[in-house]
Amino acid sequence: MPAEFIRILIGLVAVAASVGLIGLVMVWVERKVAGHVQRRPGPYEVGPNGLLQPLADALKLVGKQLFMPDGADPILFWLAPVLSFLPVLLLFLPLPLGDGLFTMDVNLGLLLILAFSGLSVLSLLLGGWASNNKYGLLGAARAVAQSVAYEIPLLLSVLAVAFVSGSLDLATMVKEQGTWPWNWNIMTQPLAFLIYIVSALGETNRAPFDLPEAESELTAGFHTEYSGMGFGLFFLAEYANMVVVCSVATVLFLGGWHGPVLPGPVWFVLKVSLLMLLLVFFRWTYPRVRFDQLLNINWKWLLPLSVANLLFTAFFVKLAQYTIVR
Amino acid sequence: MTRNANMEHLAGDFYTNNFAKTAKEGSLILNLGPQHPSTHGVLRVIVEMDGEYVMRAEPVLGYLHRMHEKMAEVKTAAQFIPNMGRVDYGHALAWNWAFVGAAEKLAGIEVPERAEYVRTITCECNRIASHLLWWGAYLLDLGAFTPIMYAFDDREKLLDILQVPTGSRLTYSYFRIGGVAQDLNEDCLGRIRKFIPWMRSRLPMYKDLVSDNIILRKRIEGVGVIEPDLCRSFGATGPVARGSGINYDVRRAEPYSIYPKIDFEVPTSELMDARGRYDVRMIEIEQSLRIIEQCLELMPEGDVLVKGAPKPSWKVPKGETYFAVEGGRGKIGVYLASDGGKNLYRTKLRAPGYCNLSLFAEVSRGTILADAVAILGSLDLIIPEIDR
Amino acid sequence: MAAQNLVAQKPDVIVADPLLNIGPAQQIMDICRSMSLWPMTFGLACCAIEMMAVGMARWDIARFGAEVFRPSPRQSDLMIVAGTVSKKMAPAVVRLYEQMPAPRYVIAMGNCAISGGPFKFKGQYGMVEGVDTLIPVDVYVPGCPPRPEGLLEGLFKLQEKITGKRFWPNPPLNGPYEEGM
Amino acid sequence: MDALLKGLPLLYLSACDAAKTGKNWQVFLPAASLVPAAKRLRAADYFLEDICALDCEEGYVVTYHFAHFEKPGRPSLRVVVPHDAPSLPSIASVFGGAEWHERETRDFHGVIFEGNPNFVPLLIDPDMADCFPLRKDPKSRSKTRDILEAGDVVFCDPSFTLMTPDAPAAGQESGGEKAATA
Repeated sequence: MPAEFIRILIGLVAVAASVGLIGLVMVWVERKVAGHVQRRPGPYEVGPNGLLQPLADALKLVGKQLFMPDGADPILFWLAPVLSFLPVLLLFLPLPLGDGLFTMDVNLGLLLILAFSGLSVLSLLLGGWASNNKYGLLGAARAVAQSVAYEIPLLLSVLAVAFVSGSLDLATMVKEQGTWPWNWNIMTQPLAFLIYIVSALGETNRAPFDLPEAESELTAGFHTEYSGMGFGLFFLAEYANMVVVCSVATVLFLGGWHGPVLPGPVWFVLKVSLLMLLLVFFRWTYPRVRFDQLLNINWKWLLPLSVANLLFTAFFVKLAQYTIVR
Repeated sequence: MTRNANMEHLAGDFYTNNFAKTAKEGSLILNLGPQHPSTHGVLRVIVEMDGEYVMRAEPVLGYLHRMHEKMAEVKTAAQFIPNMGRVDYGHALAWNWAFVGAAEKLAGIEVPERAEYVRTITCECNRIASHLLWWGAYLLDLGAFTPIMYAFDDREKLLDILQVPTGSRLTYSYFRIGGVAQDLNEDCLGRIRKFIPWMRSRLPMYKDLVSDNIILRKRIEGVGVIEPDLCRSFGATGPVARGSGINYDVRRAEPYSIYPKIDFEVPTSELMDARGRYDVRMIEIEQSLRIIEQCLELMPEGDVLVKGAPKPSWKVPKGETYFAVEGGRGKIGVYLASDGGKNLYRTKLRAPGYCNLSLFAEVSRGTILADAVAILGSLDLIIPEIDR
Repeated sequence: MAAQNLVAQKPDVIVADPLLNIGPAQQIMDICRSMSLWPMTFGLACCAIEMMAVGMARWDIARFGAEVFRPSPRQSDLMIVAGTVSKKMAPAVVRLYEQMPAPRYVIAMGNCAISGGPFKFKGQYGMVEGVDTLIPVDVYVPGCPPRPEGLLEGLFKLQEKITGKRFWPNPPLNGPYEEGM
Repeated sequence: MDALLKGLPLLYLSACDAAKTGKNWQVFLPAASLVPAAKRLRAADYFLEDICALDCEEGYVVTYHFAHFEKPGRPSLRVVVPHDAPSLPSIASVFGGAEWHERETRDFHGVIFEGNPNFVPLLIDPDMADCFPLRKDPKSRSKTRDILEAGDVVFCDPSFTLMTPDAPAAGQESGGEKAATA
């Protein structure tokens, strides 16, 4: 299937380019939003309204000396940032931006995303462990505990939606939903949406769940020893992860590309941007939770709730099938 | 972690090795500082950790030891006042006051009444600034990035006020032996009058946005419980003692200046935890505003510097004395001993932060690292004051 | 530490001349570097508070892209030595400097960092008289402590040093000054 | 104060003018009664404000300032240790906070506190821990009685001569200096 192959290739290039671009834009947005939350202009002088600021940062990071601390594991140390970034690219492949606008048609798209997103924690572990730094090690340990824990409610909440739509294909799931907000899955699965957003914060290590890099405790956590682009890749991967998480939320809960008047992709991007903005707002508003509290929230609240939600959903789906068949 | 040959430079310095002697096998020894975001400068804390739990902690001081007590022996009393602005940059005027007050006490100098009011007003303004600085930095420790911006916003207004009479933003040397350097002018008084209602309007917002936030409450409630007896054992004073339910404020316990005439409350909290200390400081901001308000009303006209005030070469008369004031962090004590010579014979600065920090090792035992950071922050540390 | 030479060591890897020196590319890199100076979260004494004040809303160093205070030296470009460097602290300062990746810059903020300031007196026993005896300093910002405007000006000077060009207008000599409140 | 320290071997006890000296009692103790005295103050709910050493001609006058959270007043315990063997028992087991104050005193004056649980330099770099910056050179030392107030003497051990004003004013410097350098 050369056609399919070419499609994937073009898609990958487009994704790689757009992820870089999104990263730059997000850095700017985040700093601007932070500025406005804090009643200051934020980046302002470099380019119009500071628009060129992220570009300057990126070029500077590329031009920095790369360090590897003494006693670090050279292979794993350099593998980690790359490993954190590459799987994220794959996550973009099955995302449907519009009707038929996706790179790879996988009918198990959701599964693919969940499987590959689990990989990102591996890179954090490797990075923290290989850098032979105690802060890094602690950060890595936190990252693993947190990611493993939050994966479960994330999965269960997603599964509930999959039950409703009866498919793991993202495009199908979007098609199941309608144009207007009351046709979206968020109306039938509000709890799952909440659980998803909270778990997503945990998965992407965003404040208030940014414990693996908790600045006031572990200086910079798992990436303490990374300089230049090594750090840059981690940084980029964080934003790319955010995009993926928000895109999946859009597809599953917010009706994907559906929306009145405007074309599909525009709606999709709009919804993703709004969700991203929400995550950015969280970061600049809340204090950081403590590690045991983080795990408590997960194991004592999110997990039971998501299981209950799943069971209820399964029950009602079965009931609906039964009555419809009748 | 295993050690090999090329990690020899990581073997640790004197303190790490001294600390590691008594460490348990298999525990992780972590150096927080001297460069660490949550140590407010250059404090260093060596912790022995078992996973996320702090088994033992030992603060290491002296990274900012600036020899104030030695300097006092090479300078005359009046020349030493600028140093006091640099001991504690958070509440510099309280240190000014403690030193100047001690010298006045020893020499038996009476300060004009207006000067006392000016001192009280500026000192309380400075106290609010100090608490705001703490508040912002503490929330930064807890991972909230925004409150510090708001705190500094208000703090800047105070600095603008204090800049008028003192001429500096941070390291004031405004008090003189026998009064203050200059009077508060109308511009300054007007700004203070405007500031009081403005700050009052900000406090409810702080409460809504931050103090009642569920994450913050979970982070500081029940964390770092300090029993009153522990305060006694370690000599902790100020908001740390008051947060443990001890009604001790030097302004009331050893009244000085015009404080007996002023009506204000000494807030205490029975919670004994970081929350208690937090609440006490937030109420103290209100109380300071009250004090300033009353002072503005009661302030008489007159001189602000006693006639024949000591010149720079003035010699402190023979004798010794101890004078204490209430600073933003607790009891500031200055011990002076003079043999009548050109310079002071001995100057001993009792820094409240020093005593407050000394109980950290006791309180942090068995807590989670994040809690240890929360406790450290709740003690309100200003390192130059601790290291002196 | 006494045996150890406290002064920053020459780096093992000397930055070699580029094989191909493309002038404009170099200039662009310089501009990027100067517009994205991430300081290290490294406050020593009183000046650290003024350093914080520069990052706050009133002065907002973010306007010039320098608000990303990184706690890890590996990720920072600029070390603002804000305060008194004691002899006890000196090894840590040197090590932090050596941990920073090139190109790295140092601003000595405040009189203490420049020369020992008020704490230099006959018979002093614990002070490094000027951080430039330990590590190379690019820009000196005098004051005790310098006002935040001073530090901003120091940043501009550093940018000027990197790119050879001043980007922002010079401050007016006779005001207008900002009215407080 | 009198009642509080009853039965302990004291050297000198006097009431001071709090308005001038800031303390209302000063007690000179032999080194052996320091820990028991501290224990009594601890039991009476006093807290330790600080430890301050004063380098005088007769030796280091180590002053312990105490205060109370409820009661006014500042009693101070004083111990004189000789220049050549400055050693004192530690009260860190009684007042937890004393540990740091004692270490600080060691840094500045070189007074050794026996029994301090972690007696390493605190404020001063361990590499130059033996510089004792606040020790005065023998010439510039003053006599204790020139600095400290005698106060209203309540009790004075006959062997204690530090605070008794000496009759001949001459010979004050040369005699003391020899003793100090020894």
